[in-house]
Amino acid sequence: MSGPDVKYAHALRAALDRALADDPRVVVFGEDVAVAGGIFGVTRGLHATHGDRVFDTPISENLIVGMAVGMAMRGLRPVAELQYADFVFSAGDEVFLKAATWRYSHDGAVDLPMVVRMACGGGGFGPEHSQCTEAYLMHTPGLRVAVPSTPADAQGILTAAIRSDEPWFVLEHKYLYGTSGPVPEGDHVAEPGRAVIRRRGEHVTIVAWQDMLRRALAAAEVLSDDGIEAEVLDPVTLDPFDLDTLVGSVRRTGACVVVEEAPVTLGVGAEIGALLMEHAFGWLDRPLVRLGIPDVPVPTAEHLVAALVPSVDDIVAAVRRQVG
Amino acid sequence: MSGPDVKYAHALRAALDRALADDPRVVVFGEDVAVAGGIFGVTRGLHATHGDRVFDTPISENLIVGMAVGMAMRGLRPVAELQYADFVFSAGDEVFLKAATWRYSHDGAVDLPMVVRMACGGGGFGPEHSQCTEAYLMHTPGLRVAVPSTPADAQGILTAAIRSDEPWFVLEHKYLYGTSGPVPEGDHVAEPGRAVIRRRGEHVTIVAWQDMLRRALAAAEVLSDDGIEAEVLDPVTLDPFDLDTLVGSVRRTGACVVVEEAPVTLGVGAEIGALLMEHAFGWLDRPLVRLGIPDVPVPTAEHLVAALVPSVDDIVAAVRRQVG
Amino acid sequence: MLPAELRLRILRTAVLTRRFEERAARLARAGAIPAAIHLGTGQEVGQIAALAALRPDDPMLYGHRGAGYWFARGISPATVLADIAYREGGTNRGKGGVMHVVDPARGVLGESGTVGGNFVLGAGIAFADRQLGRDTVTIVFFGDGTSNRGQFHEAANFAAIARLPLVLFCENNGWGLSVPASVSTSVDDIATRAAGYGMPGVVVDGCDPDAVFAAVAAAAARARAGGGPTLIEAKVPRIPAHFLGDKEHYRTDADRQAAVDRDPLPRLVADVRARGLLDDDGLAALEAEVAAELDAAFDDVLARPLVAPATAFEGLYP
Amino acid sequence: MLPAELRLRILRTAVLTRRFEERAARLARAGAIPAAIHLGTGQEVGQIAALAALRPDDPMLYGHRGAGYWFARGISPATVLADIAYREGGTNRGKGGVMHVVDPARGVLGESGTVGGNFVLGAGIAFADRQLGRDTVTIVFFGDGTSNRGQFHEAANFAAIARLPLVLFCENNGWGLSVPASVSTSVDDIATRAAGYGMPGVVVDGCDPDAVFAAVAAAAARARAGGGPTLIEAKVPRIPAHFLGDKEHYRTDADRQAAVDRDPLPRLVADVRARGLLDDDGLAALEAEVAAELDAAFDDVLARPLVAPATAFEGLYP
Ligand SMILES: Cc1ncc(C[n+]2csc(CCOP(=O)(O)OP(=O)(O)O)c2C)c(N)n1
Ligand SMILES: Cc1ncc(C[n+]2csc(CCOP(=O)(O)OP(=O)(O)O)c2C)c(N)n1
Ligand SMILES: [Mg+2]
Ligand SMILES: [Mg+2]
Repeated sequence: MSGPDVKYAHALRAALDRALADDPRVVVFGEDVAVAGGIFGVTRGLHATHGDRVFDTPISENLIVGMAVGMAMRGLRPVAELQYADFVFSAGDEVFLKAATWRYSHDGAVDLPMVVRMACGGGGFGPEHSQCTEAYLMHTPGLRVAVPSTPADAQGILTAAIRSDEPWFVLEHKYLYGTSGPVPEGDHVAEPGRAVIRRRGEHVTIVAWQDMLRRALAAAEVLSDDGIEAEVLDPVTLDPFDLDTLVGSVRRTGACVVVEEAPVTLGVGAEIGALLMEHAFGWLDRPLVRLGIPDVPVPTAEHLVAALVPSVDDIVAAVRRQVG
Repeated sequence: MSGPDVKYAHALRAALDRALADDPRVVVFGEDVAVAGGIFGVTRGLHATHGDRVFDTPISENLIVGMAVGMAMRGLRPVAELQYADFVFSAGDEVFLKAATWRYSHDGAVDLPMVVRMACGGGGFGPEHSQCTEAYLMHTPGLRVAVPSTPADAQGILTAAIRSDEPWFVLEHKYLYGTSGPVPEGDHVAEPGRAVIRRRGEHVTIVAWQDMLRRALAAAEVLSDDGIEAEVLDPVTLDPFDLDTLVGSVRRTGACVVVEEAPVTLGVGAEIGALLMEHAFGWLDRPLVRLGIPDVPVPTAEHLVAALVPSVDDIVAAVRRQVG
Repeated sequence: MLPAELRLRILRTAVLTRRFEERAARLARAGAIPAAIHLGTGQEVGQIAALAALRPDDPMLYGHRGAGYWFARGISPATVLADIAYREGGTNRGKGGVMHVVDPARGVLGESGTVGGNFVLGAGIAFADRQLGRDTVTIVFFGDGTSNRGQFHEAANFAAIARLPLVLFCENNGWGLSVPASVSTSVDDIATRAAGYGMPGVVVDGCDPDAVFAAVAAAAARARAGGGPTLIEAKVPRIPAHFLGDKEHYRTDADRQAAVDRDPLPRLVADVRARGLLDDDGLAALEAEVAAELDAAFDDVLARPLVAPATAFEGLYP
Repeated sequence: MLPAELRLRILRTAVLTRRFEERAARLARAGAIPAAIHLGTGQEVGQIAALAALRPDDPMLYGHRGAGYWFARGISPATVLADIAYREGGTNRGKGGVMHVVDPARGVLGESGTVGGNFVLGAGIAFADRQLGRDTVTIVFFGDGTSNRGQFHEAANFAAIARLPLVLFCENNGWGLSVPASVSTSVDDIATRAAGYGMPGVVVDGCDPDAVFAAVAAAAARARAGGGPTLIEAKVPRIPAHFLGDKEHYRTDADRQAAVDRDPLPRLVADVRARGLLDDDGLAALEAEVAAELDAAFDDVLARPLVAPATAFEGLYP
């Protein structure tokens, strides 16, 4: 990946800015996205550049997502923001029963080219502002789900989502907004459903994304000192999910650890485990290990969150136990 | 199980009736539950017997569940009805962000002795009135989830849920309301977290509940004619989940098929697969097989639903492929 | 006052709707077609008059009560029946059945399965059309019971702020399934809630096509001119049970009879007769014509195969 | 008119709140404690006066703005600081932090993290207490921005129907984070929405403790007598930024200054002085007493350890 270093938040903004400039059908809206530029600063400046196509809504989450569905039906390409990924439940009817089913219920009479962006994860925000809700979305047929981890993917996947005719939910991790990385110049679009091997290794496959990907990569360095070479796989999108790259990696390594920032029970790791049983059973030397939040909500205090969310040490220890 | 034959719907009603009679803190409410007795007839007669403690609400799902949470905080024991299990999303904020987190956020300062009952599954109702939403609930720390399959369990688990100090979500299957089975007389309470082996067998463990349990049992009879003896396990509750009984069964049989009426991806079967990897890896002769709805919404036409939901034949074929 | 031709067109569509629903209910009761129908008997005249006041391409999200919405937009009885009966030639091929009849070219955009979902979708539709330079007015139909969902509030507030070209058309039939409006709704007239959003709220007799037409025409003109949304509440009778299998144990005979007495169809027939627009022969001819159309449609559709099971796998994504 | 003793109590609690928040903000800006605080500067007098009109055990769901709600109910500054700073001795041991201070014996029941969740929970609380034979009145605090969530509608409608003993207390500070009420809310006075539910709606100057007290006392008396809910809208200034890190790029200096000019605390101080209830010495003594209390509380709490990490695993179930 070459290109200048860009912050994750700025890469997202660049995707929005370009989409607004290129396509008059794109509108960007949500709470505090216009004049304030978003509570995490992603949309800063867009209202000044693009005027009323970037607008603030009332605190009405059902409206925000429902309006996106209605707009998309008629040919706009809405990009809505929910301030926190937990709020998919505040707009539950519209997310899980409208965006997911509308096209199917009406046998494809209309497409839903819509995107919902939202911030997930982290600590200090409490049980209703911290959740990584990707598993709920992934269990729902009809929704596309992205969990970009790098600025390049943030920009590329958001761009792809906006250009897609399908309803996309893009989870942006709070702790990544300030991180930097190279982003290709020009019109950068990522292809959904393509996992990226972030690190090559032969002893174990670690699947992780967003903040857990950073920890997994750090853990892989520690493990490397012991002679354990972990392959680190970033799925980038969870729906579509790149089964081939996962299966290919695990068939090589024979072991898999999934690390996620969500409850273990029925977390994405459960699906990965089941997929590996179905597609890599004979190749698995040892059972899958799932690391995630033990089954409690996300507390507010950062140090309590730290006690729950897998750490670099937790990952190192789990891999050692598994591979060792 | 001995006792007179009772219909599933009547067994649920008996649980409500007794709870209302025994405990003045119990209230029963929801849309059309009072005078009409519920759209599936479960609450019929309760308003006449118990008066205003059984009452109708407006069409306001956020209110229905939110009120239950507020009532429970203050010492009532609300039993709310959502007409369809899909409507957990219509009350998404209250189900996933209030009932699930409130006790934890406030470090146990209040308990939430509440129950939400709802009808799930079946065909002819369309994508927003047919879903079996148990996987969403099971992924959520803080929610208890029951999927009773027999009249005895319906009565016993609902009774246990009402007496519990925890927030329970009880999924009632539409196709089971009219089915009959023995229910113990007197005060019948089931213990949550105890799976029931509905049929003994040594070749494969089939995990199924509600309408899929009926199909699994029918499939087991067909398979028996071929000399394949399936053990059929009914989890009864998904949270708490009876891991021991599952693992014990699969360690005996060496193979497992999960059958569910929900999308395969991140369905309950995914969790069972991951659990088996973690707890029965060495005992599994062959990979888990997941049967469920391929990843599309539930259509309206019954014959389309039938094309998606696992049938007796599908189960027979899957087991034969797996065990044969 | 409605021009004669339009009045007759409303009558014809109302008769078509009534007879269609009668046949469909008969077949459903006999088990020949699925029974997931909510009859619109007594509400169809208001529905059709409301749509007569809009352009044929104005976006609409309809309610769950009856076929009048679709016939008013020119969707054929055969098409609707095919959707009801899961046959080929409908609009949603068994995916949505009677709940999700759709025809975007005619502005027929669908219905939220969870009642009340329409409000927020409708706001988006109205916003989109204006943004895309279309001078349409979006209409959202909903029942009195449905008005108590939170989405009503969120959509009404935003529609008023953004001056969306939107008509919120409430069919208040006094019941939400088994619950009387007096039990579910804290005000007698839902239209009084409009003031809380700074939008006009109008109560009309939903059995009077002139009144309904005038109210919707005024709201649409206002909306098209940039004046923003209007809440119209049409008082209508609930003549049928909520759904086909509903025994209405919760309802008195007197209440049901009072609804029957308000039936707008005999009233409209008397009206066209009194105006000299149609005599007995004309009415008989109309009924005969409708019957012939329906005979043909029902025969045609019921001879068609069910949609193929494989269609269950199609339609989720482009 | 407020009795002298009560007026002084309100003043003392308001001063305690103001000084507490100033210290907490200073520490948070310095990184010594978490910064997840929304200051209540300028809204605390109204909050405290509202709660003074209720019984000390009347259930309350508070808003996110400030510590006044808790101090009005006698929760100590040390306890609140312990919650803010995740130390032992708070009410939620790091689970909920500043958002979920709780003390059921004092009627302090918590706050929905998603703003607006309070409405429907509050309806349940009011219902439960009545059902259980308690003659309490439940109060729900919320901001102008929050009033646009659907839960407001669902709860207001049901509260009116069921005549719940409920006071909906809106603190309209003209802003929902960065969005002015004029952009988010389609009416000037949120209280006008009350008519749409058939409940009284009252606008009061939220900087005038007499007016707030009188409005809440009347609403509570009405509610306790079975008369049902009331919507009270207190107009208050938004003096601070939305949250601590908020730079308020979206706001003009003039708007901020206008808010500062409405600060009710100097006004209350002038008032008690004019009434001869407190002279300069008395005020200095009050400030000194508060300072001493806060010195002690802050020293005490900040010397405590963080709650043990293992507490993260506790509290989900009984
Ligand atoms: C969110 C939601 N709640 C409940 C239902 C079930 N339901 C369908 S129609 C209906 C009654 C609607 O009443 P109203 O809006 O007055 O319309 P009417 O049937 O009287 O025309 C109910 C409760 C639903 N479909 N969606
Ligand atoms: C459902 C939901 N949406 C958005 C937020 C984020 N948020 C917290 S406070 C706030 C503004 C609230 O405005 P208002 O109700 O007027 O209260 P104020 O801050 O002005 O006191 C927002 C948008 C949230 N917590 N919950
Ligand atoms: Mg109605
Ligand atoms: Mg405000």
